[in-house]
Amino acid sequence: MLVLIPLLPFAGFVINAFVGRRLSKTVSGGLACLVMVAAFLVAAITGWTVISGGHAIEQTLFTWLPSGDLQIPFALRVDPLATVMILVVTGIGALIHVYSIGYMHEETDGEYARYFSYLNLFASFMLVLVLGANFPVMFIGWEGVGLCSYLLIGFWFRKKPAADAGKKAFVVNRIGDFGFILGMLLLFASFHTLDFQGVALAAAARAPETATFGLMTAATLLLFLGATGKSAQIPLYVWLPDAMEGPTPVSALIHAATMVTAGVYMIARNAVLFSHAPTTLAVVAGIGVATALMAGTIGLVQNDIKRVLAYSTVSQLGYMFLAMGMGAYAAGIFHLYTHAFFKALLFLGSGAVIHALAGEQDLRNMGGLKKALPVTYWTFLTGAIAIAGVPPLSGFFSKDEILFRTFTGTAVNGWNGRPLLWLIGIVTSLLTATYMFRLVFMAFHGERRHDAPAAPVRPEEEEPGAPVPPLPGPVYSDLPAVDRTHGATHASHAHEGAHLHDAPPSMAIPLIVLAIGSIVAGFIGVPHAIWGSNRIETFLDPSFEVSREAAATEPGAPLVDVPPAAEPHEDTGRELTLMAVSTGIAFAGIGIAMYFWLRNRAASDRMARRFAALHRLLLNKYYVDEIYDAAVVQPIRLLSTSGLWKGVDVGIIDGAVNGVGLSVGAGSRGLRRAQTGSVRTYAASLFLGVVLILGWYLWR
Amino acid sequence: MTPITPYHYLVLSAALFMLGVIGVMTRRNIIIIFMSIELMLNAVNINLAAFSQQLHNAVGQVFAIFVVAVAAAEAAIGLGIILAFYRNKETLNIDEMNILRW
Amino acid sequence: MDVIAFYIFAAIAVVASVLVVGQKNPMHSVMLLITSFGALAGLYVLLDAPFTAVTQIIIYAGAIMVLFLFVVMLLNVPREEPAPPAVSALLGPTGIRIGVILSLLLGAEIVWALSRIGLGWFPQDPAAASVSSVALIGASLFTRHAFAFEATSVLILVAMIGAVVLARREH
Amino acid sequence: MPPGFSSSDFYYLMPELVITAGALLVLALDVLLPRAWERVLSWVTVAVILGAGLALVPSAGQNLTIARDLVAIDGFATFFKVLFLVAAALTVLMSPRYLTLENVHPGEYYFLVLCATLGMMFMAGGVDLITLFIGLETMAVSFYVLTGIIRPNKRSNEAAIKYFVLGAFSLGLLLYGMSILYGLTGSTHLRVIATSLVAGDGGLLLPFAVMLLVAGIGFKIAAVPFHMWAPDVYEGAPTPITAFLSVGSKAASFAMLLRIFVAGLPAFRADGLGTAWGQPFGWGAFFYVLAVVTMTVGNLAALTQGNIKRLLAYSSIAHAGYILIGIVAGSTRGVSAALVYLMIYAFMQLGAFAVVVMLRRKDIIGDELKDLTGLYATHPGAAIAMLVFMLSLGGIPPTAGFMGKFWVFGAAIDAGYVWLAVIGVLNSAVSLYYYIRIVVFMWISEEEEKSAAFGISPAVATVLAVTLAMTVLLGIYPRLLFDFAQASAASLGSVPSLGLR
Repeated sequence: MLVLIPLLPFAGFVINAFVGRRLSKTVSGGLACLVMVAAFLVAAITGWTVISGGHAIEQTLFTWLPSGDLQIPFALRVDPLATVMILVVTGIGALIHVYSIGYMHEETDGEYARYFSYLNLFASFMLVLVLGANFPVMFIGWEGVGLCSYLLIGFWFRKKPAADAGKKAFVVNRIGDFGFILGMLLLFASFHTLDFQGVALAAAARAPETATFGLMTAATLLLFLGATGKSAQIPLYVWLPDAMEGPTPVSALIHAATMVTAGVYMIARNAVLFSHAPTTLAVVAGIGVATALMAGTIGLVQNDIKRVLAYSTVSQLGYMFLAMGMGAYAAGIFHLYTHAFFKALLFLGSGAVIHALAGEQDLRNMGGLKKALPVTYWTFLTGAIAIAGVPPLSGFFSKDEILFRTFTGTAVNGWNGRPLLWLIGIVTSLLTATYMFRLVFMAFHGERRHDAPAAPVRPEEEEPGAPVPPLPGPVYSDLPAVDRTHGATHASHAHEGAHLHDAPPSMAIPLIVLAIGSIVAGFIGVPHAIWGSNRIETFLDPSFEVSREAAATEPGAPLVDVPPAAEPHEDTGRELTLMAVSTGIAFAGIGIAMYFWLRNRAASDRMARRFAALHRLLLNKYYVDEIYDAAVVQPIRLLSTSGLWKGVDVGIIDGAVNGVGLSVGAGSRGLRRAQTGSVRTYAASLFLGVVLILGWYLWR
Repeated sequence: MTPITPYHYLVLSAALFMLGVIGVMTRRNIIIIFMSIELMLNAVNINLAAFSQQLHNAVGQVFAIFVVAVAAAEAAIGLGIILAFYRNKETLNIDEMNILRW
Repeated sequence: MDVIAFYIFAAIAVVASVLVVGQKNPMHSVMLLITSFGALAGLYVLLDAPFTAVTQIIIYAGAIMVLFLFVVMLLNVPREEPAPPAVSALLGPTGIRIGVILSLLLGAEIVWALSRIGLGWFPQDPAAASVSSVALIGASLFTRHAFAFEATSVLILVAMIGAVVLARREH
Repeated sequence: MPPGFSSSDFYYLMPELVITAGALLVLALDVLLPRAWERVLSWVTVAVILGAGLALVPSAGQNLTIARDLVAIDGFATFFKVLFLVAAALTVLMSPRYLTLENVHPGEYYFLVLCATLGMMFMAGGVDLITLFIGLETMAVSFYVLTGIIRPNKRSNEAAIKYFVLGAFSLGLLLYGMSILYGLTGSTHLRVIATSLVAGDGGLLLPFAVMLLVAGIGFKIAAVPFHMWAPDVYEGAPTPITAFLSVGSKAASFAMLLRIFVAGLPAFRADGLGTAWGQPFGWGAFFYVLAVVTMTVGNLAALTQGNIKRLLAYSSIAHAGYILIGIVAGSTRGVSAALVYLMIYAFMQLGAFAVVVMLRRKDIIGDELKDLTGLYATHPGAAIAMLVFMLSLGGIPPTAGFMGKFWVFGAAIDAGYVWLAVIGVLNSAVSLYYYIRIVVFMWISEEEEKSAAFGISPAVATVLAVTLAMTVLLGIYPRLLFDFAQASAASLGSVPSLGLR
């Protein structure tokens, strides 16, 4: 039963991948949606069983990694935490599949099928990630979604930025995976199990590493490195904004609602382990809140509609990590869940705008779309209100819960920085409301504009004029560069200005459904302070403790209690105050946006001029790419050009990640130069090995 | 005069071995390189025969005979390869073998 | 007597080998190599290994070196050719110098290794009989090492077929 | 009956005998059959290999030595023989069309493939230095000829010469090491060597000999810095031979390495004379360094390659590094991890090369990355198979490659070599980059000029199907392989004595 959930999308992938080119768009798209809906139904039934039964369902398919006493089964498990996730993945996934039918209709049959096969494959892997009962099974999904994300970002691989973005995402995620695998191996070596429950039990049997830097701290830090890669946190967040080069529904599904939350999910999944490593939790909280603030400020000045949303995603993910770091796992997952609704909605809405404007993504070239695109406008507005945190929409409840928990929890490692974290959170909340409504006002209100300076055409980057050996650059650079943007295909329809059309039904319906979701999704988590019952928290909490049945089977293991979550009933008064503050902040943010970008646009320009340095700093994303470039790329380039590889022209590459690629590439080329083709060189190398090893031995 | 011990033979064989290695490393003519390799194999045989005598153990000589057999097989194949190469490129210069590189 | 014979044969072998490596003309190298092998055969006799000595003369100096001679004459390239233009610093004289340095380094290491062990270190088995008899070696080859012997026949067959495959002219 | 043998010897030597007889049969058929019947030869060869596989059945579960203590029939040998036979059969299956295109005479080709397999089997079974080295030479000489078998092709010639000269050079080093080992112990039998050698014996001569053995075998497994022949030879050799070389020859050399070092020189794993970087000094430390350098150099050099065969050559160098990790770990678990890795590697590597073989067309050599362009459009099945092989080589679950890496790194961590595992993980992270590059090329569709469609011969399709199935199957259900490898690793070094000296 459980296995059906990932298997259904996988079947869709197989059919679309192998025979998709021969199917018409209706069939291949319809099939892809159908399997997702079916998966959603199965997930719903499963979820209902979990909710009503109150305990986890487990299905072991077979023993996967057997070796003596170490058995790792291929097992799937649904507990409350996983229930929430599978519902989000299949539900929102199905909606986005439906949306894609309309959005991608310009593609050729083959490309269309390819797109849907990737999308189905992604859903399948994401479900494996969520359902896996142990680390290796989760890792299958973890790697799989990364692969799909990479394929989908580079879907229009003839577009150079898309290809570069795919490459960047790939490399950054490999750094994260490196941490994940090492963390996993470390746990395996010390706990001799990789089952999540087993790890939780083993961790619970140890004393929390409060002041010491021990095994669990090391393992959790490594796992967290993996999470920062997948969930775009400092310092590995740089790939996500670039990932917006992919098709918009992909941004909605993978880079907003599901895949990027995998890091959060993974931490929540190992809540007991992380709770026993307070140092890591402090790091998680710090990174989370720093990322939230930084991405929020960058989002304030970006002009590309999708990039604003991308930074907003990074920022909201920061909130979730803040919750994880505070030990408020349920609150974090609650936010993950509501965020999936409104962020998917916002992305799909922006997709509808881009679709209507024939590929235009620059906010400065928008405006006044309210009348032409009513459905898009109203749904988008709903999403914006939800993310801004205006009650009673969903974003308010989840965000408020995180901020409340941040403010009230116990001290971390003896350091009580909670008020500070809360303050930063509140500031970020203000920023969120501001940049979201800036976006709404710039895109939908006022008059249609064409302000954007023409994008400077980047000179065609030439292949390094290498001497003898052909030096294909990294992954994509030696592909034929054919410009075929989404916009270009739309432009042929000449939607220019006169008759903008609103989203077609296949796109409108998902928008409306998601808008409704964004409004009501929060009601399952209404806090006690305002006469709610916070059902989601009571539902999720068992997932974050050592399961009683599992503990019972291991009599020797003393139960060390997880630090108790703060009692929600205690300070109703304080909670209400905080709630009022954050509501006020949300309205303040909207007000600021209204002042600068609706009433008085000149003021915003004045502000930009007055704080020109700050504005430039934000516009250039804190120069992080440039800093990485200066710190990593340039020294290496200097080294590599100065002497050793003088003849090798080094390509012009931007960004830190590419810097790593560059240094590695230079090393690679150096090694190739050593491969002279001369037998004598080879014999010398062989002999060098002999002399060195013997010399080493004798020297000792 | 000190009697001859395996030590002397070891020194001799090491000398021949080094000469062979130097030949491989410095010469351009494939046939001479090949002869240098034969020199290395003979150094091995000296070792084996010397040890065999020292240990009163026939295995060393048997080993040496196998080495000779293998050397013969290698010579046949090696010269065949050299011949085939020469037919294509009209050279025995090992430095001109450089289609395959980088 | 033995001592003098050893030094004479060893000197011949080493000098001839130096000349093999140092010769410009491959033909001379072949001749010198045969000389060196002859000297080695003498050493085998000193080492109580008459059968190995005979093998050395018949197979090595006789068969294998004649094959070399044959190829050298067939291809008729008497002189070492000049180096082609170097495409990399690792080719050309630098490369050769590196090779020589490496070889000398290994030589130094071997000398060091040898200097650390005593002359009489090697284990001895006084109970065993002398191994000089051809019969003993024959018995060893055909009983104890019969498997390896048979396996060698496959090797020789491969070499034969391989040589035919490689040297055959296209038709 | 020859005095060296008994009848049970023949019983257990049946696989070798079948292969020898089969090789002669192929040679005879080649002369007797008319030209038009050439295609039959490949099927005869496959049948011979299958027959040898059947003849291997009695060896299962045995643990004894035969032929006067020269050959072991144990789980270890059986494991490798299975691997060689599988590799040989798949190599033969991917050859026929390639041979026709290259105008190579098939009779000698199949004969030599069988003889190379025979040599490998000697290497897996040999417990005596002489047997091992005769096996090694049988294999090597066959490969020298096979590499250069496309006589009119300059690349093939050059590859053969390079392989031969360097191979003979490394043989010289190996034999010199073996001769010293003999001098120190008075025997060529590994068990006698193991029992009579104590750490510290022979002063500096023992490490000298060990180092020469490391170099000689390191050459065959293409470990850095003894690896430089590999890219050139892999590129120049006929593609099916490249596949066989990178799988069979490498596995056989690893078998020999394990035999010599684990079964023959356990005392020198750590010689008790001190430590280097916290590790006891000995061949364990040598291989530690080799593993690190091999992985790193192999992966780095592969990054900028444009030729698929060269790229796979560097990748295969890197994989030798991963396998060495298992050997450094040294425990039964480490050795069994190395065996598992070798088997998995065989399937994925052969599969990848089968795709390259498929790309060889009339006027297209098909070994450049660009030749892969549009493969997904023309041959989606082959492209998806290649995708799986690449993911597997890169170590992505749930493919078999992940299993292999997981077990090797796990064994290393278990044995306390945490940093080695870290470097390994880092390397496999880097390696995925160039594997994905291959995939990217396949997925580009060229609408303008549709690359001329070319057929896949049923034989190559079979190879792809088998390797793909095994790559997936061993990733999802590796239990049988693990058990097999574990039993095989346990049998290494536990060969019962016959009291011979």
